[in-house]
Amino acid sequence: MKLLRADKLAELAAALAAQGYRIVAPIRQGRIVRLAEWHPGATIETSGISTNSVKDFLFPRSEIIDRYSLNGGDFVQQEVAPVGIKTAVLAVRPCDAESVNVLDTVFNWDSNDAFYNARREACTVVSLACVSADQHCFCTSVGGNPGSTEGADVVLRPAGGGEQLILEPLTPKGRALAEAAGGVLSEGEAAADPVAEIPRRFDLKAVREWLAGNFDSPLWQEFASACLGCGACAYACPSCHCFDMQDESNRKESVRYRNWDTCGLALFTLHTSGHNPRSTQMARWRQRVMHKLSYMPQRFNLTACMGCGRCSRLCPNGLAISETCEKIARLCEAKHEGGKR
Amino acid sequence: MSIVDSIRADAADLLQTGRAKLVLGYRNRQGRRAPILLTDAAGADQLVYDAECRQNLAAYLRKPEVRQHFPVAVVAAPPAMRSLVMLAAESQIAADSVTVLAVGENEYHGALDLPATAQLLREKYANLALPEELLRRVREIAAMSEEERAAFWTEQFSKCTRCYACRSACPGCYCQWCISKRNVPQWISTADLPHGTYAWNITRAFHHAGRCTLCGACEAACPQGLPLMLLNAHVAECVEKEFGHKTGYDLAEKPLIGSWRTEDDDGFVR
Amino acid sequence: MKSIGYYPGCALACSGIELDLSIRELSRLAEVELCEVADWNCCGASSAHSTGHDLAVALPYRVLALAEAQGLTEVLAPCASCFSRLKGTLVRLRRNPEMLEKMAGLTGRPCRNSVAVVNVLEYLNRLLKDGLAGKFTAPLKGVKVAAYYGCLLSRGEDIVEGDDAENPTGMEAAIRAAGCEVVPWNFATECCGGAFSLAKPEAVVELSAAILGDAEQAGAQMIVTGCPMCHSNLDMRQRAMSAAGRRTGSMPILYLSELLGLAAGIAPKAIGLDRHFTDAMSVAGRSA
Amino acid sequence: MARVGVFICHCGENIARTVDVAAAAAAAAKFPGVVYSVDYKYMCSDPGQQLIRKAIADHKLTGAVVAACSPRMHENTFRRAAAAAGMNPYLLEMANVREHCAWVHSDRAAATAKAIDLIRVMVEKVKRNRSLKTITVPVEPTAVVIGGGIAGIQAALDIAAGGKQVVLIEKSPSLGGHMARLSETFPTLDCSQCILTPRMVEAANHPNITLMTSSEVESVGGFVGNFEVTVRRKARYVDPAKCTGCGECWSKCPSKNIPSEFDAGLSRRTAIYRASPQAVPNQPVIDAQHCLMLTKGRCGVCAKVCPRGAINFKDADELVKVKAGAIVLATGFELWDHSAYGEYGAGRIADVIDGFAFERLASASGPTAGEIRRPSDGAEPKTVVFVQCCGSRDEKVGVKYCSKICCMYTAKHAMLYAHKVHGGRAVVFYMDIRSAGKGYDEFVRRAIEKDGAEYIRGRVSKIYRRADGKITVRGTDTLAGMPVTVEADMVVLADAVTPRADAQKLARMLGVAYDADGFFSEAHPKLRPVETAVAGVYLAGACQAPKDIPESVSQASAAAAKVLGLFSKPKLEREPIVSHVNRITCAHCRACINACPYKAIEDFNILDRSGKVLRTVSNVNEGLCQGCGTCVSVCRSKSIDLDGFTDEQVYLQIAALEPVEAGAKTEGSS
Amino acid sequence: MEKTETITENARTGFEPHIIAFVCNWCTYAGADLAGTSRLQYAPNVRIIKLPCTGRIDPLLVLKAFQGGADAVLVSGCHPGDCHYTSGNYHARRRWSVFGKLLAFAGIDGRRLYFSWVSAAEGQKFADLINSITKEVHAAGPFDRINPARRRA
Repeated sequence: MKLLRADKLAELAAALAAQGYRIVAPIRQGRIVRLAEWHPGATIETSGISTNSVKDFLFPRSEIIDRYSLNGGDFVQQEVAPVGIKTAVLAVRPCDAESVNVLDTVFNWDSNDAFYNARREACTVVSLACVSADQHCFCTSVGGNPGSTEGADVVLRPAGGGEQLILEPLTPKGRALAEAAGGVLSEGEAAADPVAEIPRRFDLKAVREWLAGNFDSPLWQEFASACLGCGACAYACPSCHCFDMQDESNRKESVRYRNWDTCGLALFTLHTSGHNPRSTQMARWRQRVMHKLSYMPQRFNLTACMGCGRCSRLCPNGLAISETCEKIARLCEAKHEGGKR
Repeated sequence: MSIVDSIRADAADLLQTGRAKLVLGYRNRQGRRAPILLTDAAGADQLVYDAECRQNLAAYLRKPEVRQHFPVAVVAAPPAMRSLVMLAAESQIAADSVTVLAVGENEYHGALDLPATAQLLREKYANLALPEELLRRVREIAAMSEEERAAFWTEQFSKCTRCYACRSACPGCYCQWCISKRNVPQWISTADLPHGTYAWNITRAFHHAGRCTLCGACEAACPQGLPLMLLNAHVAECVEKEFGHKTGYDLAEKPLIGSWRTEDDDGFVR
Repeated sequence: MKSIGYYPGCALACSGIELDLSIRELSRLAEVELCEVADWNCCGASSAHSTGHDLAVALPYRVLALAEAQGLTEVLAPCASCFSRLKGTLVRLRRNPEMLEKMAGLTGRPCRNSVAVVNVLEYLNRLLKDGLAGKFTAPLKGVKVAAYYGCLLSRGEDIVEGDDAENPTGMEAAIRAAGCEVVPWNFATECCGGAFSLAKPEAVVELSAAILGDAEQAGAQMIVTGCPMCHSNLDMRQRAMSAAGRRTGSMPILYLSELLGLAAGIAPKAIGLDRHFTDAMSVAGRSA
Repeated sequence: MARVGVFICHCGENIARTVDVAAAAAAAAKFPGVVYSVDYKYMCSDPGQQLIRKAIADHKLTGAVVAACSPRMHENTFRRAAAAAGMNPYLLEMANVREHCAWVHSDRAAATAKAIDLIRVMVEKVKRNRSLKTITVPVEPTAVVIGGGIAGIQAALDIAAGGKQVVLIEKSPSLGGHMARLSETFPTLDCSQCILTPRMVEAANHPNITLMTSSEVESVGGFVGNFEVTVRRKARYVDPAKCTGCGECWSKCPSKNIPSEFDAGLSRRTAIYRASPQAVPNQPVIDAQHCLMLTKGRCGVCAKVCPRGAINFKDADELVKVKAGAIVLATGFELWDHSAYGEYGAGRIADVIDGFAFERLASASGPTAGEIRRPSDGAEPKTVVFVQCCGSRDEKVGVKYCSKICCMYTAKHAMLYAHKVHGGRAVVFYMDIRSAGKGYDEFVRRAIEKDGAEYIRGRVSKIYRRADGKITVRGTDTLAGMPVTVEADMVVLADAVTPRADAQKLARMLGVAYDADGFFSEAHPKLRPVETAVAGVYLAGACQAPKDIPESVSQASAAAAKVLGLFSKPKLEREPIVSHVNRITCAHCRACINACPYKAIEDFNILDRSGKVLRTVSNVNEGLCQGCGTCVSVCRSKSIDLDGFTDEQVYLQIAALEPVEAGAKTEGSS
Repeated sequence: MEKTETITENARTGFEPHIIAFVCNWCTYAGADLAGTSRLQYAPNVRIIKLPCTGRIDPLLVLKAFQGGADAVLVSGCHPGDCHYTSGNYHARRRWSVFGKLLAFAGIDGRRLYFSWVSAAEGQKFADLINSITKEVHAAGPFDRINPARRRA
């Protein structure tokens, strides 16, 4: 099997860069670790989880998707070609890799999003199995696991107590990357370290059942009470994918931006009339939970929560889908017990 | 009785006697502090308080769900107390709709009404010192060359994802219709390109000139770690120096931007 | 025991010694310790400010600096001229910090300008307020007194800070406390001739005579003043006045402190009442 | 979709010389929304305006931009032309390509480029212009005149003569003010009362004038055209309807020893009294402080003797509300209190009196029936010293200005004294003689040359009374360079003219500004001397600055003319440049309310059907808003906007200036 | 004099500053008119946008101007005490005092934002002001940090 010394990640990056890859990896910036473009000299963080996710490089915060030039009164549409830069995303968490499936699905279920796909095709995802986790991680509760290879082109598995990394290509893209890595990798044998213990916090099935029947439950008020309505969770979430389109023009041209947007913000569903079908933060928070754990499964048989725990790490006010689900699960158990007796 | 016990006791009492229908406090969540909204005295023992409690709970007073529960009680440290006084001065809360569970620098001042809170602030917390480190960095940046400063902020603002966590965490950001939501005309682009992020962050800072109580909630809330307090602290220093203006000490305070004196600084005028 | 800085100046050692004696006696009675400014120098009155600006400030500055260094917060300057020089300097320095530095350089003594200067009227009124009046054993019942202020105790209001220069009243309460009656008259702020005492004595005779005349017409039996210069002009020149045919008769001229001393029952000689040119001892006789 | 017409003026050669007008017209024709673009030699000429009118009609224009001179020059001209063609005048804007372009640049290319930019800016603006209607505010054609002195009387009579209603409010029981107390007036020496009394009576009897004596303004609300003035009518205890002014009451009143205000304390009056025999209305009032009945509850003599039963001890103050379209302030002045001058005896010397006291002594109707007698002993003063500038021009006592009238009335006093006390000696100390005015200097010369007043140029340093009763006045003669001492029997001090002590309270009620000395401030010292900065409030007489009678009267008439002008139309027209609040988005932080210089923004409660307050927001009073737009800038959520200069318009104007090269660099995606 | 200097500089740098002036209707606009009627020559780089009063001029206008490629912005109104609306300029002065310091701290230096009092009588002052600002901006060079169009280049 292909091996790589854990402290040689940077060399791998360098080798790939030499082969024309743009390298994206977890890099410390001040008090946070972000997935960012790697430049020689930068250390790649292998522990913990980045603030942002792979999403940023497949579906950027803002992109121009249309452009018109103005000439006197008349508009002339200009071609905006989707651009996919050959990119290797290194050492992302398995939950991040998994999230790519969700994005692939939503950007291709009715029409195919050329801009997304261009980037997606040019992108090779190299995940790094988790040997440790924090109290916010709950992938095991939403059908994932710390050693998952879902959505990854290559998986790195720590071995020899973190001394080594086992590099296992999973897809053609992955093999291509392994090729490109060339000399940095060595052949050999090693036993993968055990993956992290992540206790299962709730029974997803039970939660889904509850959600299906409790759109109007008064509990939502309590779940959402501390939410002040920002987009921190959604923008950090690897699978949140809502966007808004804005036209901006100057005298020469008009450009159409596709910008992230989120159901957490009041403006998201506001009608021109002034009416807002989701008029309270409760309704917005409920939408977020429902969308990930009820609607997406119904529509695509996909759970749109990877259990990465970013939302609960970043929420200024300590909200967390996991906590909500735990509460729901406890309710169900209680009911169940009640049923037995 | 410890500070936490006192807070719990007062919270329970206020809820029992109906002097508050809701208590805004802090709870423990996975080793961190998170806001909790209590309506039942029974839950009072969940309340905690320590230096980790960074959220400025005054921000919740703009939530319709919270306003339905007026009168409310709010656990507040001096900066948050100032926010409450500022909100009253800007007619966002009526003096009788809020009780303050006033936590000082390692002492508890009890359940106060807003006038008493303002007085407490004037008497005991007239000069709240900012962290040395923060002030040092403000000086540092002020001392930079134009180019260095420009580079510094361009880099900082480039991280902004426009999630508005700073806005939602700030009690001063109570506009139902934030300028960043206006799209006719769209003064502030929602794109995260420099023109959008710059306009947003500068405008945010300016809209808090003379209103910011330097509680730090915005910076603590920012997932991208933008040093928003540098802007806030700089502006606060300027307005105190130039106009002797310090917000949040007087229920009848006039807004800094929106009032004037003939002897105001003229130095920069050509 | 209370205490206050004390700057006697030149006059109180000679021509104005009665002022010095009576103030010390009253202070002893009121249990206020007078801490003399060690190594004090001339305040520069009447000559320095006609010689050089810096000198005019430097001399009083040094006194203030010494007092400050000595840890004093207040200095009593009984002589009206000294008071006006010290207080004037203090105010000037307060308005002009550069001057403060310059003086520190000139005199080699830094000074924060923290010392307050008190004049004789302020001081005596303070003693009365603090209970001296209660100690009066021999009030001079019904004696008619003309309160004479002259110039330096009330002129330059922005410096003196208090009394109305044109219509001063600073002595009246004290005089009444001594049991006397204050007569309304016209020349309370009239010029006595001041420093012309030596240069142009005939002018002094002229002016001072007018003052005595008006007091007499108003029915005053004595004139009370706070300024050694005024005192000497009014007291010492009376013989010259009669010689010049300006007026006859004599009018006792007392320092306010002397009057209070008498009222407090202090021995007349102890406060120097016997040292006047024009008989004042007779006044003592009036006190019961 | 907007249909804008652009009209570029050559202004003869003025613009065309430096700006390629044809090129500009061609460029403008390509602007989005422009359907017609033309250049012409003189747009402001008749054919030029004709061309605009025609284009508006032919091309169904929704907006027009005239690129020509400064709008300060011709905006009205062109807007009228637009209106004539049936277009709302506020849909036409001007681009200033002459003053701001052609005249200040020589480089033709640069100037042309700039002109095109300036035109584009206005095209973008005009596209978003709204049709505006001039705001009309109903005007209540009643004027309130505050102050019943000569200025107030004159203003009231002139307004009444113009056929409008006037409410004349006087604090004291009688009209007439200070002028009624004067003996004779300079420079003609005609008897003050003889000329004033008829005017007082006329004012009292005029059908259009409602007289309210013993009354004071309590509060003022509203704005130009629609003030509501609350007046406190003080209790008089005498029923004016019943009283005939027969005099039985005051001749019998037992408390007789009250110093008469009217006679400057030189005579005594009773507790029920008339200010003077010539008082208007000629009915007594009871002075509650001194009336035995009202103080001790026993007496009531007046009630017993009154044949008409007019006395009513139960009378009480009442508050009367008056609706008015305009307010004239004529509150007059008062004399500075010379007791602040210790060197002049601190007010303690009985025979040192002020000008009014002397007027009363000299007045035929005064306490001495016109004989000059000194107050202390009634003796005839053989020597009188008059001191000018008593307080005036003395910063130390806070009166740095010249009181203006003293030179003249002192000369008059000296003259009257000479006429009444033959062989008497009048000495006048003065700083300067300021006798500018028709016949004024001649008058002063006459006092000196004919009536032998001794004028000494210099200040008086000291005034004191000797035991023998003589008053010594000591001063300098700066012309002779000698100190002088005058032995006088009486001294008359020409005290400074100061604003009424309570004037500032009134000013704050009205929002009228007052200067450092406390006199009311005019809107503009040269061009709007009778208006205040508050629309609908005007000034008359000495409440604005020291004035003599002729000046007060002429300003009063001027104020009356302003009021009649305002009242000439039933409605008041105003530029429709006012701001509006977006009630949906207003967060009610009250920043605009605090910032508005005109107090034009107030709280507004949004109620549900049951009348319950749902939200409170800001609301602009169009009548008060002057359109500065300060509120827009202080509004963080931009929930308030200014017509004619809306955020959207300004935004597009800025965008219209974006250099095209910038746009050209925009290839490639982010 | 000023004028010729600016021209020669243009020739050298080839850079033409783009300056937007927000002026009040009553003082500075009239002052600019006077400069015109007096035929005072000044640099053609400024574009005036008229508002009723400096009190109306919001920092957002300035930010937008910069986004729109302005190399500098001038805000100008009545001298203190002369405001047609009594206090609009006082409000503006405080606003710009604060905003200017904020901008400078955030890396937009004084050579980009100018604030001045120009009365209706100060045509000469207006002309001189425009010339000196144009010169300073020449020295400072183009400003495109927050201009999206130029950024995307």
